[in-house]
This record gives sequence, C-alpha cells and structure tokens, in this order.
Amino acid sequence: MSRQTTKVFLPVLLVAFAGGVILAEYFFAPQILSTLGSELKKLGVLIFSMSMIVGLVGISINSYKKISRRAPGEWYLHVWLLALLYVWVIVGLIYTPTHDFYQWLFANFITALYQAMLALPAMSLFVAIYRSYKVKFELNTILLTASFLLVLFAGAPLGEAIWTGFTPIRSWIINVPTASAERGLIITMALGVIGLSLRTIFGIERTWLGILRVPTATEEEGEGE
Amino acid sequence: MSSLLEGVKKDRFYVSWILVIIMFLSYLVPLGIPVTIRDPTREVYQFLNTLPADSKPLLLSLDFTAGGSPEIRPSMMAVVKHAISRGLKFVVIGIGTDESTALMQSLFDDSGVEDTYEYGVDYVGIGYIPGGEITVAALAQDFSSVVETDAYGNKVSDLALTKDIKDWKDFSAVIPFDSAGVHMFWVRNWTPYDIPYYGSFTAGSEPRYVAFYNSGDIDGYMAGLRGGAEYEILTGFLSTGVKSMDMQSLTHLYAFVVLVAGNVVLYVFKKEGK
Amino acid sequence: MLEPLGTWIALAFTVMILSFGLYKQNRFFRFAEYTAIAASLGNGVVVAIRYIYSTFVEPPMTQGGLSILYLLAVVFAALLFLQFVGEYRWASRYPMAIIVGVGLGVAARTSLETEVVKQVWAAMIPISGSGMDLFNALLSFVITISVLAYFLMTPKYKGNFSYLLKAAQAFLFVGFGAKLASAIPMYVAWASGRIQFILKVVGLM
Amino acid sequence: MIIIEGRITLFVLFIIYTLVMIAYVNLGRQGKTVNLRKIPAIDAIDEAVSRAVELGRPVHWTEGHPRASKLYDARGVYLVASLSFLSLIARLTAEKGARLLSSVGHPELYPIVKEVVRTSYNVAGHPEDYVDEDIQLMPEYSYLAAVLGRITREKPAAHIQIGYFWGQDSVAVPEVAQGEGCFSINGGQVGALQYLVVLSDYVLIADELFAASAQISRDPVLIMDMAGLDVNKAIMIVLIIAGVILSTLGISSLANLINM
Repeated sequence: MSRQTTKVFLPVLLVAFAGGVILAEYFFAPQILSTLGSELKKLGVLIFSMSMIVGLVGISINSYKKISRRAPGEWYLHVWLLALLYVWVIVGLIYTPTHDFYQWLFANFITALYQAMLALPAMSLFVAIYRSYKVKFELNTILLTASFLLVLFAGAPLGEAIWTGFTPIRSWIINVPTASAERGLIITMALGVIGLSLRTIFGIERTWLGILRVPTATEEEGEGE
Repeated sequence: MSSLLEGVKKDRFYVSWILVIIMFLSYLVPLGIPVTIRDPTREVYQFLNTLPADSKPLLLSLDFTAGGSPEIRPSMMAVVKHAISRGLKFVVIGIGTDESTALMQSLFDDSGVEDTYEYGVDYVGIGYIPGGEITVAALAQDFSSVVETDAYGNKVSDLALTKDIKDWKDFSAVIPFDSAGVHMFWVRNWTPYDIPYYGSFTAGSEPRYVAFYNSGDIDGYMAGLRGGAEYEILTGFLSTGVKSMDMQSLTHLYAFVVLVAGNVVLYVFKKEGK
Repeated sequence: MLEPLGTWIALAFTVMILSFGLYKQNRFFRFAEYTAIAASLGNGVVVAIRYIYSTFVEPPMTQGGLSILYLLAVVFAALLFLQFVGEYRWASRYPMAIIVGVGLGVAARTSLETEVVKQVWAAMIPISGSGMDLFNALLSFVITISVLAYFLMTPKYKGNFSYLLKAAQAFLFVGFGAKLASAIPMYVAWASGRIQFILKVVGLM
Repeated sequence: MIIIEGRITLFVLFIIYTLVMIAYVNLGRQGKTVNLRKIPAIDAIDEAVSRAVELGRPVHWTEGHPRASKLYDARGVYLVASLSFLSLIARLTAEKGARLLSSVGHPELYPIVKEVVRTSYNVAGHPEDYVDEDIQLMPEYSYLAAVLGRITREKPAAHIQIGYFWGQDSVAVPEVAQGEGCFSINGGQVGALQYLVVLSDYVLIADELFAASAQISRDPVLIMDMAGLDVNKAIMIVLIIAGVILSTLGISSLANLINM
C-alpha cells in the first residue's frame, strides 16, 4: 500500500462506511443493519472513552514539560494539576463512583466549581448589554433594542405591575416573528448540516483531515510529509 | 484603591459589582413587590388541590441539571410538598440528564417525604432512564418494559405502588420538570393521550410552550423561578422561589438601566472626543 | 467531619471563580481553574475506564463466542495512542474516521427528520381565520419564506426582491432581541443559586 | 416492506437531496462553476490573522462545550465544520507566522485537532512551527473557566469561536474576548446566535458555517455542491408554499405525506 492509501484513502473509506451504515440503518428494515448500526455507535462511544485516556496522556506530557523546565508562574500549578488528577483517577478506580467519598469529591469539587462558573455568564450578559447596544440609527439595531425592551419588561413581576399590556406583546413577538424567523433559520441550518455530512461521507470534503481541496488538485502530493 | 484597581476594566468592574450587590440585597432586604398569580400556575394548583388522595400516582420527571436547578427546583419542591400534604402518591423518574438520580435523592431528603410516606407504597424513585425521546414514547405505551428496577435495585414488579402500572392510564397526571430542553419529548408523546398534562420549564422556553397551553394540549404549567414562586404563594410553602422574585424584578430593571447607561456614557464620551 | 469541610471547600472555590467576574484574572482563579481541569478530566477518565471495562472487556472474558470481537474493537480504538509515536501517527486516523462517520450519519438523519421535514410541514399552516389570526398566519408565512430566501447563496437579488431580504434581516433581528431578553431570567437564576449558597453558608438566609 | 414504516417521505426527500447534490458535483467535475455570495466572516479570518501578526499576539480558536455536543451524536457535525475553519486558520497562521492557540473542549476532538493543525502546518511548509503545547484540552466541566483564563492570560489578537455552544459559553467567552480587545469571528447553532450577533465583529449566520471550504478553496466541485444546496433550499421553499396554498384551500393530501 502506498503512503497515500494508508493516510488518506482508508480514513475516507472508513468515514463513508460508518456514515453509510448509520444512514442505511435509519431507512431500511433488515435486522442486520440495525445490529451493525448499534455496534458502530457503541464503537463510537468506545473511541470517545479511549480519547479521554489519550487526553490524560496528552495533559500529563504537557504538564511534565512545563514542570521540568520550571515554567515561570505556572509550574507549581501543574504539579497540583497532576497530583489531583492522578489521585482522582486512583480514588475513582479503587472506590466506585457511587462511593460516598467519591460523591463527596464530586459534589464539592466539580459541582461547586461548575455552578460557580455558571454564575459568570450573568455578569457577562449585563456587561454585554452595557457595552454592545451602541444604539445607532440603523434599522436592525433599533428593532433589536425595541423587541429586547418589550420582552424584558414582560419578564418580571415588576413589569407587569407597571402595565399589564407587556405580556401579550411579548407572547406575540415570540410566537409570530421570532418563531417563524427561527423556523427559517433552523431549516437552512439543517440543510447545511446534511450537505456537509454527505460531502464528507462521499469523500468530497476532507477538511477534518486538514486537507482543504478535493483529490483532483495537486494538494494531495503536498500532504505527504 | 487605585493600586488595587490597576489593570481592571473599570466599566466591567462596576457593572458586575452592582449586579451582584443588587442580588445580595434583594435576598437580605425583601421589598415584597407583589407577584400576580397567572392562570397556568393556578390550573396546576387547582388540579392537585382537588385530586382525591386515593387516586392513581402522579408521574414526576426530573429532567434538569444541577446547573439549571436554581430555576426549576423551587417549583418541584412546592409541587412535591403540596402532593405530600394532600396525601397524593407519586413516581419519580428522569429522562433528561444522568444527574436526575442524584437530584431525586436530594428531593427525597429535603421534602421530608420519608417522615409521613412509606417507600414503595406511597412513592417510588426510579431515577434516570436513558434513551431520550424513544423512552418517553415507550413509557406511555408500556411502562413495565422500559422500567425494570428502581434507583435502589428493587424490582418495580415487587413494589406495591408500581406493580400494576402498565401504561399512561395508570397515572392520574404527568408533570415533567425540565431545564435540559427535553420537554418537547413529553409534549410530543404524552399530550395525544387523555391524561392531565402539566409541566415546569425555564422562563426562556415559556414562549415556545404557550402555544400548546392555548391549544389545550398542556393543561397548566409553571415557568421558571416565577412559576415556582407563584406555586409557593398558592400552597403557602414559602421558600426560595418567593424570595427570588424581588431579585428577578430588580435585575430586569437593572438591565434597562445598564442599557441606558451604556448609551449615555457612549454619547458623553463621543462628545468629549469631538 | 467531611460534610462541613466540603461546604467550606465549595465556598472557597465559588469565591475563587467569582473573583474572575468581579475583579480580574488572578492567582486564586487560576488555582480553581487548574483544579477544575484535573477534577473533570479525572472524573472523565474514571468513567471511561469503567465503561470500557464493563462493556468491552468483561463480556469476552465471561461469555466468549462472538463477543471476543470486542477485544479487537478495544485494540482498534487504542490506535489513537499512536499519535504520540511520530512514525506511525497516521494510524490514529482510523478510529477518528469511525467516530466522525458515525457522527455525520447521525447528524444527517436527525436533521432531516426533526429539523427539515418536521419544520417544513409545521410551516404549512392554512392562511385563514379572521382579524389578527389571518394577519399572524400571513406574517409567519412571509417571514419564513423570506428568511429561507435570504440565505440562498447563488442568486443576486435586485429590485423589489431586495426589500424582501431587508425584511428578512429585520425580522431576524427582532427575534434576536426577544431571545436575548428572555434569556435574562435564566442567567440570573443561575447566578442566584450561588448567591443563595453563599448566604446560607454565612448564615444570613 | 424494505423501508421502515413512516419514513418513506423522509427517504424520498433524502434521495432527491442526494441526487441533486450528485448532479451538481458532476457538473463541477466537468469544470462548470457559478458565482457564490461572498461570506464576509470567512474573508475576515485572513484579516484577523494579519492583525495578529502585526500586533505580535496569538490567534485563539475554540469549538465549544463538551457536554453540549459530542462528535458521535447529532451535533458533532458542528465540530466537523469547526475543523474545516481550523485547517484554514492553521494554514494562514503557518504562512504568516502567527502563533495559534487551540482550546479543545472535547476529548474526542483532541487527537483530531492535533492532526489537523499538524497537517496544515506541513502543507504550508512550516512543520517546524507546530507547537504541541499550544493545543490544550479543557475537559467537560472545566471548559468555561479554562477558556476564560486562557484568553485573559494570553491576550490573543483574534478570537475565533466556531462550534456548538451552550448558553454560558456563547455569552461569557465572546464577552471576555471582546473585553480583551480581540477581533472576534464567531459562529454557532441557532440557539446561540442572539448572543454572538451582539458580541462579535463577524458572525457566521445559519449555513454559512458549513460553506467555508467552498469559498476558501474556490474548487468548482465544492462550489457546485453549494449551488446544489441552493436548489434543495428552493425545493423546500416550493414545498412550503405549496403546502400553505393547499391547506388554505382545505386539501390535506400534501400535509398527510409526513405520516408516510
């Protein structure tokens, strides 16, 4: 096999095979297809799980490099990262994830950190409102601001206490213009999704391999290292 | 102060600090801005308040994540406390996220269900069931084929409450609590049946489901923190929902102020620039 | 003993993360950030190893038969590790190809059903009724069609058609404004969860 | 019946879609081509990279929250689209000599991103500039904090965020990037557009996200594929118009097709 076959042709063929089976399983009745399809999906989850371990190796290598060259200001953080990471993995493998101690770790490390992170977007949203609505006399910006304000006032008890009319206006804005514009967006987006999927399954587009053009171009030669 | 603030983006700093201070103060100094009870929430309350205590169990689905729980949890707690006070039986499942088993456990711990209810007879916790929309559809047609054991490893066919449940007819109502965006699964697959359908979802997704309420598919709902607060007022189990209403009103007002302030600053700044 | 300690750890992490939003990038935030990376990767690795073991390694050991193929699948997935070996790096493309193919197949069929066909058919609302209903049905129809036309790539619009496109853009922005405003309660509720937590730990609520 | 009950209409539409696509791709193979509408956001990537070179600061690329999408589920295609942008960005940074920072949220994408960036650097003829450490994995729950931290520390000149984003990532990340003075080009699913529109210099709206390779490569095959996509869109428009007219007249035969 030439280098080209192993490096480009086979991966493209595998994409076509996996995608083709998943699509065929959806349309056609024979049992063999759905068995094959569900095994492929399982294989997908297996590769996903394996990539988690690849990630572990990758992060370990990166952190080790930073620690060994004593990267200023951050090498001790990487020591902590590696220590916690491996302690966590060992704890999780010795005890089960349903063990009380693991649950305690999960609740007070991951959940606490994650919920705190979810508090950041609220601040960002208000900063965005402060910074981004530079109302110019442009139709789009005016419309954006107007519908923003109308819906805003209907969103809280205070707005309703001021004027009860905000609520029906909000319902109309959201159910008529917003919903139908969104429907158009969703259909367009989905057609694009199918387009990219089929292009890649048919091997016309190979950007996921880092190759921009179709095989007819001379690009393929440059691809060999 | 000036050395402390060096390198900080000033505008951003003030905008976020004022937001957080407003939120803290709204909990510490309640203003009591009146909350009007809206019809959809009242419908849920009236249904649960008139349902006879010996009727079939309610099906509660916890489809929210730990992240979304500040918004949905108040309505869930209020509904469950109300059901307990009325002696209604219930089955708890979860289809949206794998976090629902843990959320269910915290619901049982915090609602005091264990004090008055007997597990397996008055309530059952199934926990997370994987499979998404297909599962939701299958639950309505053949409950026992989808659910075999509860969250604690008991066979559902051994538990008094669940052993006779076959399909949707064996529940008196279904109430999904959703922040994971799976409420549509329930609407699509359960509203065709003749079973009272109530729901709780995020305020942001309320507009999408209003259409189903208007057409009569959804009999009533609680939207976000606000819906939870309304339900707490109706039942008298006042908790975080009601306490958060001032915060909601004030932050909305603040959003308006910030919008105006941003433009004023821009205008003044531009003028000076010229 | 673990419980109160856990609450204080959680409080400390909460404050460290919030310090980013309220102040700026600082050493404590960075510590919390690295903790989050380590903890969530650790959790992911634990879940992954357990999944691989229970689904792909245990059955061949206990059942034998065709399930022996699962061991081959594990070896195939492990080709990913070859990316660390310079010379045979290309072999890690094979498992990648499978996962990409599965994803694209699922995406194509899901989009076709839930996002194209269901939405197209949902758009086929009769333009009838009276007063506001008629107006709303007509408006919805016009907006959906004009937004779809707006995103066509090949035609160059001229004359009256360009007004349709302006309208499509305008309605898109009306929608963006409405969705932006209805997001506020959600984000604020998220943040309020942490504020209530802090108040509870400090004992003010 | 060989086709699964209830999916006949879907199958017919799928076949029509595929046939149109194949026909146009064949036209492209024969060298025919059409003019596509320019997507400004894609041209802006070039500008963004040049700006980064001028300022001597890096370019930052990220693709989203791993709990919101997985490569093997229905939203994975957004990540594949993001990869096609990454290969363009990597080639430009390699050619112009800017540093490329990749923040990868998805563990399953981590090896692929390394592969794409390395290949792009090879193709551009600068394999020696590839830095493995600049590609960082930010798994699951840590994504938001890690990306925000990285942006504020490294202060990139350009921030390019394309993929599938949950609310928190599509608000906080672009806002912080904007605050750091990044030139930002963002794109995401329909649910994230309202935030991206107010927080970016350029936004990829709707299927512009999937059209990158055609505009970049100017390859007739890919361009004609886009033209085929337009025909498919037109088919949908015609279907909607026909459906609305028929149901207004009280004829429900077309509307009933969905159940077949």
